[in-house]
Amino acid sequence: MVDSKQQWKAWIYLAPAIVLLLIFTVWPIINTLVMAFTEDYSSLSALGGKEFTYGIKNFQKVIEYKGFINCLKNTLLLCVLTVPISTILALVIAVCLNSIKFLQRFLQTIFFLPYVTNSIAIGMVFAAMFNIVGNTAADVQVVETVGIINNALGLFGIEPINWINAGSTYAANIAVMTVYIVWNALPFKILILLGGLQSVNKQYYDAAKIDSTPRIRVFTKITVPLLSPMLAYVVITGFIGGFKEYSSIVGIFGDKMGPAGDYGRLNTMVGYIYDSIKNHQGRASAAALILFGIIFIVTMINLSVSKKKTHY
Amino acid sequence: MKKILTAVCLILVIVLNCFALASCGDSNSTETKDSGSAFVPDEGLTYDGSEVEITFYHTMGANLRTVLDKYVAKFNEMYPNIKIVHSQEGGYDDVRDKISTELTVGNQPNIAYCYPDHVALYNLAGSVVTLDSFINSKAEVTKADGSKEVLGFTEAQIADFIDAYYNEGKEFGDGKMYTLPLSKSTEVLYYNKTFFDANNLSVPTTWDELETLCAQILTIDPNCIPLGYDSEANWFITMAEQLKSDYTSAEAGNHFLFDNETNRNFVKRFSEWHQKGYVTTQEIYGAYTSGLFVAQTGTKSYMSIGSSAGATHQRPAATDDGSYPFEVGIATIPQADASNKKVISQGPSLCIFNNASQQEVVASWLFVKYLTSCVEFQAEFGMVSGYVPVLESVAQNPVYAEFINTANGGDNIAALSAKVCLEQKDAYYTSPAFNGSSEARDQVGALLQFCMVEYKNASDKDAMIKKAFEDAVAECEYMS
Amino acid sequence: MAEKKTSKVMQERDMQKVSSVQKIEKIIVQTALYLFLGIIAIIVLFPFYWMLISSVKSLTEYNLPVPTLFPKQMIFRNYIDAFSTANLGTLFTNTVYVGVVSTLLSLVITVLSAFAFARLEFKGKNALFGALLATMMIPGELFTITNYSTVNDFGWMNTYTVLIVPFLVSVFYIYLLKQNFMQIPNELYLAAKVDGTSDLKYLWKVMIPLSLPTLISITILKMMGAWNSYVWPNLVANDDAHLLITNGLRGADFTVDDMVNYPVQMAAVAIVSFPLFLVFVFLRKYIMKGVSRSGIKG
Amino acid sequence: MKVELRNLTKIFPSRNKKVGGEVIAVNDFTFTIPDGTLVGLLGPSGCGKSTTLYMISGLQKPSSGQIFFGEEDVTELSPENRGVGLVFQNYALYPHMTVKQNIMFPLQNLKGADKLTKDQMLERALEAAKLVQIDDLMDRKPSELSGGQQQRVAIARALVKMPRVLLLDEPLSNLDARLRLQTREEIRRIQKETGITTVFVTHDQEEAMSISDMIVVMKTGIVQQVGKPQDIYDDPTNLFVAKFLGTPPINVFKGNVAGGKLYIGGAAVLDVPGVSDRDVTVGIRPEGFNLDENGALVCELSNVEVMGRDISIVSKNEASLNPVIRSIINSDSKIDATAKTVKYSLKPHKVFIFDAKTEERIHF
Repeated sequence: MVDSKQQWKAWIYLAPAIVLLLIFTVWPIINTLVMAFTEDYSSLSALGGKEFTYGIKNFQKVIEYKGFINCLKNTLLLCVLTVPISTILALVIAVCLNSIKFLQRFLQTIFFLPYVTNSIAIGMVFAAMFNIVGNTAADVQVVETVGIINNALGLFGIEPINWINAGSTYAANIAVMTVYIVWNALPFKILILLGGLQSVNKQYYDAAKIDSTPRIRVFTKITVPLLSPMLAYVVITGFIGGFKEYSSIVGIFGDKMGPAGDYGRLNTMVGYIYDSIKNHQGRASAAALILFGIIFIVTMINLSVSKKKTHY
Repeated sequence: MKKILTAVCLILVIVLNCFALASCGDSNSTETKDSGSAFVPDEGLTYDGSEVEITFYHTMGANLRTVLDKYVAKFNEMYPNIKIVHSQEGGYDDVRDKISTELTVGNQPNIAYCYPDHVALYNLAGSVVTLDSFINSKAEVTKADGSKEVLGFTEAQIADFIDAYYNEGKEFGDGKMYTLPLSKSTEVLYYNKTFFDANNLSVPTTWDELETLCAQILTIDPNCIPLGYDSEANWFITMAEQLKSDYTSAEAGNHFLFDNETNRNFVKRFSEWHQKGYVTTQEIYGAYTSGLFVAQTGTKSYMSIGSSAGATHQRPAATDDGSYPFEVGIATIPQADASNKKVISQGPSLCIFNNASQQEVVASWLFVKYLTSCVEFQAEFGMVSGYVPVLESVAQNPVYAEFINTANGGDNIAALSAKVCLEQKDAYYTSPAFNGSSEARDQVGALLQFCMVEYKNASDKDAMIKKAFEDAVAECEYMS
Repeated sequence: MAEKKTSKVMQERDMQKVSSVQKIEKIIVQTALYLFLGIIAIIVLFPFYWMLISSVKSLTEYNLPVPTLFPKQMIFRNYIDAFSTANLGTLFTNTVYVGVVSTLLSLVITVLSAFAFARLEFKGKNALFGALLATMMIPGELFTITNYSTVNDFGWMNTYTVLIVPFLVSVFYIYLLKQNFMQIPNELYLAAKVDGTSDLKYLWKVMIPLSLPTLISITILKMMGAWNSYVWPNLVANDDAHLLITNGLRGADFTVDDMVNYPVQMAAVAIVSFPLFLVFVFLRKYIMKGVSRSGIKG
Repeated sequence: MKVELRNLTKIFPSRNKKVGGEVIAVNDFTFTIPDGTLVGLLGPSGCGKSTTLYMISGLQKPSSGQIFFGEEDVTELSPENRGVGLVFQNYALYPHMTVKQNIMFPLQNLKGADKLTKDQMLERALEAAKLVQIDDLMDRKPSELSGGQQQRVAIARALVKMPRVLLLDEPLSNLDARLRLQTREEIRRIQKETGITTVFVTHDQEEAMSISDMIVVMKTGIVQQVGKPQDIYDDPTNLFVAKFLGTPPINVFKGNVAGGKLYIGGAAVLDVPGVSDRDVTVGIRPEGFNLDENGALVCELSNVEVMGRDISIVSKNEASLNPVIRSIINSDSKIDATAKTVKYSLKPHKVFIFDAKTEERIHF
């Protein structure tokens, strides 16, 4: 089939995309590589006429930085927590949505709402919901309000938890971030999975019904395997997105990336890149390449696992 | 998998090729220019009346833009060919980020709102115009009506600037003038005058007095936090200034000096205060300390240290009959040494960017000169913004004097705040500005906050504080 | 063979009982389903509710340490303020113009590329497609600086071009549409070849109609992008003539005496979100179809 | 297991919501399927045959009427508790499972006393696979099987749990012609071997005729005729049934009865004693014609096809309601293929007359 006519024709079809990609994607990537290997590169200093040497110092600087391990840990932890939780929850919600008739469209629209809303506004709302107002880290404590979430937990007899304020624990911070990120990730996943479910032939379910299959088994043995391509897609994009986590943390904790008293505690890889990009473009580029490497490896692992696990 | 691996190899090959090309290009294009040297305008340069367009980035809200427009019109009566295009670019950080990107392609504005550390950043690229030769220039400029003015400042004009504000423009370690102050604010102590009067409390002038006072207030209202402090960073820097201990210097390679005994001691002292429930900060408390101060129910504070420009937020909401639940008093913040007061100076200055067109630079200077030295503008801008004018003579401006005269702790609280600021004009200080000075500021704020929060759980409190200082210095070194 | 065993298996049950147990079970399951979905819906909706009530609060009430669940006083003026601080007419026209033009061009490019990847054979096809996918893994923030200097070199600052051209190609869309195209039987293409139909005509007459839902999904996503874009337009086209809606509203003056007037900002966010919400409600069907038809497969 | 349907009715709301109203898919269907028989539900698409099947399976609930398995009323019982096996038109094999997993799937759902060990399950699965002769394909995925093999897997899956009733929805429609012939014999064989009461749905009369013990012919939700295949063929109750059954299809003519004689196109072709004078529609099976020099039915000869044992004659007549008349004659008869006309006499038992208006059969 590969005749020369098709060859040049294909390239003509691809030409607009390739030209634009070369200019606006490939060239920046090359520039990034150059900056990453230009030691201590800073575009403003470069403008000021500073001369740079080439080498791997930027990478050393990134890796040696004590906050870097912290960024890496936060990024990994959030990925490992939020991707499975959001995927499973989205799956459950999609299956539930798919098995009701009354109000289905209405609920579907509601679950899509977070997708069309400005994340900054929602971050502010979440922060307010978890916020404890009071000097929580002092011996002499005066607490004004424990926040809506703690009020709700109080109904079940749970003592107020210091989620995001001064003196809060790392675990509590991560819990809040997990809730928020999951909340943010749900609509897209529900949309994809529900779309997948609706394209599954209904006869499989009828067949299972005829065979007296319990609901749980229908879910695990039929629904999940049939959805496995969508699930793989959702998980892989989830991981890629997870490694680029940044704005959701800004949403809750502000650009200091941590609770009062311990700024930077929740900083992530992209957070580090943003911190550096203002005046340390060399380091930022090196960090971006490291991040790309990690994402690449994880995606490869994901792909090979999903090749084994997804069906047909 | 194989597919993507091939792809990556492909990219790498392309990239390596380009890399070689790019590096060659870079090394060739290196100019023989000192790194980070400032731009100095030509001697004897003057505005020749040609048509120029000046862009000006700021953060002014709509009401301030109205004021600005009014004075741009007046400026244009003198210089009709200088067209001023100004735009609001979000907050101070947005202005900085936008300009530092624009500088890389030479697309920067002519004039911008700035903080000293922004200028230090721009200076890496050598893009900020030093103002000394303009200030001292005796060249003459012809106005539209044929009259002439001297391009530089007169002696009287320089003397009219409040010293500390004026000197802030020279804090860059090389003694050169880079910025001129536009409008300023500081920190003041807001207190609940009604409560103080009722309980016969006196306004604290020193930190020792404040400590005693806090204990006293807590006996009156056990469910309160006597003092709310807006900004840990300001607190730290001001304390270092008041105690004459080191904070930072503009000297290259020796910027971060704040890790010293005196500073560790006051950090420890304030951490203890926090633990005793004397004080909280906006970040630690989880809500605006002004909200705590004006609260009518629940937890309250009776003192609040915050920006003089935010006076209206420190006033409780008026009741239905238009009166206020309590009267607000404003005073200078407590001092280490009441006879040698020190209060921080903040608020925007103006800087001018280098440009290929010398006429644009000199025209920019004319506009900056106009804004900073025009008494009417300074007065009106101060009244609308809540910021303090930078000229001493504004106090004699009849409109502004009237404004100050009506000062009270209720409706005219902004005037009261301005009045207090004017009264303490000799107490202002500024900190050295260099690339990394904003990092130092962030770090000391975070450090004070960290210690206040961690104090409770730390087993060896001195070691904890010592480590926090060391970490903060290390972070500053890394980030600058 | 099975008759005997079957009867034993099936008839030992008390069928009447099974039937009523079944009914109860069904009711319980349905109730649980609605309860679960209801709770999740409330959790999902709460932040919206918060956004809406915040948008009608006064700044003072918004700043109260204990937030009120229902505003004491509804200040709808916040919406007027949000509107009036920005020149809304121009903002909407600009955004719609940029959105429509960039969507159309983007669709053309996406369709052509997806067709080449899905139907044509050429050397290095797989490697090229893999390379495209790999670019999706790079944090895009890094592109900004270089792209900024590129468009400046092109002299595109403060033009519609700079808002439209740099982001016309989306690897994600190409991927989505390619998957969709692959599901259209190759026989149709071969049949068209036999009939002497040109590629372009086949694309126009067969492929595009068959993948309409996906194309509509892409259109919507692209429009949403135009609606929500902020960082890039703010950098490259911030003059009044080219201001887009999000920039206009975000850049608008929400600060009062040094404090951000969050209620007005919330009102602005609500205004910006509303058209997107409407789009979803009315085109939900197509979005769902587009997603399910694209049949994303690993 | 005997299956009894009593006054079974299914009403769907009309799909066109604006018009409203409803569609009666199955109307008052009463029928008893004797134990161990193979019954074909036959009719054109939309006649309600699949709906009936789904009601027996429990996947659809009847609007009214009852279903009995033996003496037990299963009307309200959900499908999982009915113990039926259902083979779907598209087989609905789980694409992610191997043949073995597919067949074992129903067994793994058994609970309580019926629960099987893994070995028992394997044994049962293998037994079912052997029955449909796919025991050598156990580890393949459905996508690696041909249509016929998939069909067998689907049947094995339905059989493995030893259902009380086996239901097949258009079991042969997705197979090619050769496989179809083979598979229908297979179905017949499996049904005979297991003795499970089996109901299958088809629109192909040949298929239904060839393997069913009994046939139910349906049209627009109403049962037209129930009976053994040959009985229905030989004795259709109305024009629809007569037209629906038989290959080649029955030849239909416009005719009338006058004075005890049947006229087609003015020619008296048959004596029909006891039938009052009226307009009728006449159906003549292709094998109902005799070549007869003296035959009253004169047709214009178009074509002669020799099909081995038989010859098929295509001719035309003004009164014919079909475009052409097709007759099957024993090849012993001689016919001049070049002649302009052909003359037929008729075999009375292959001629059915129907009322022209009601299309009901008129016996003579």
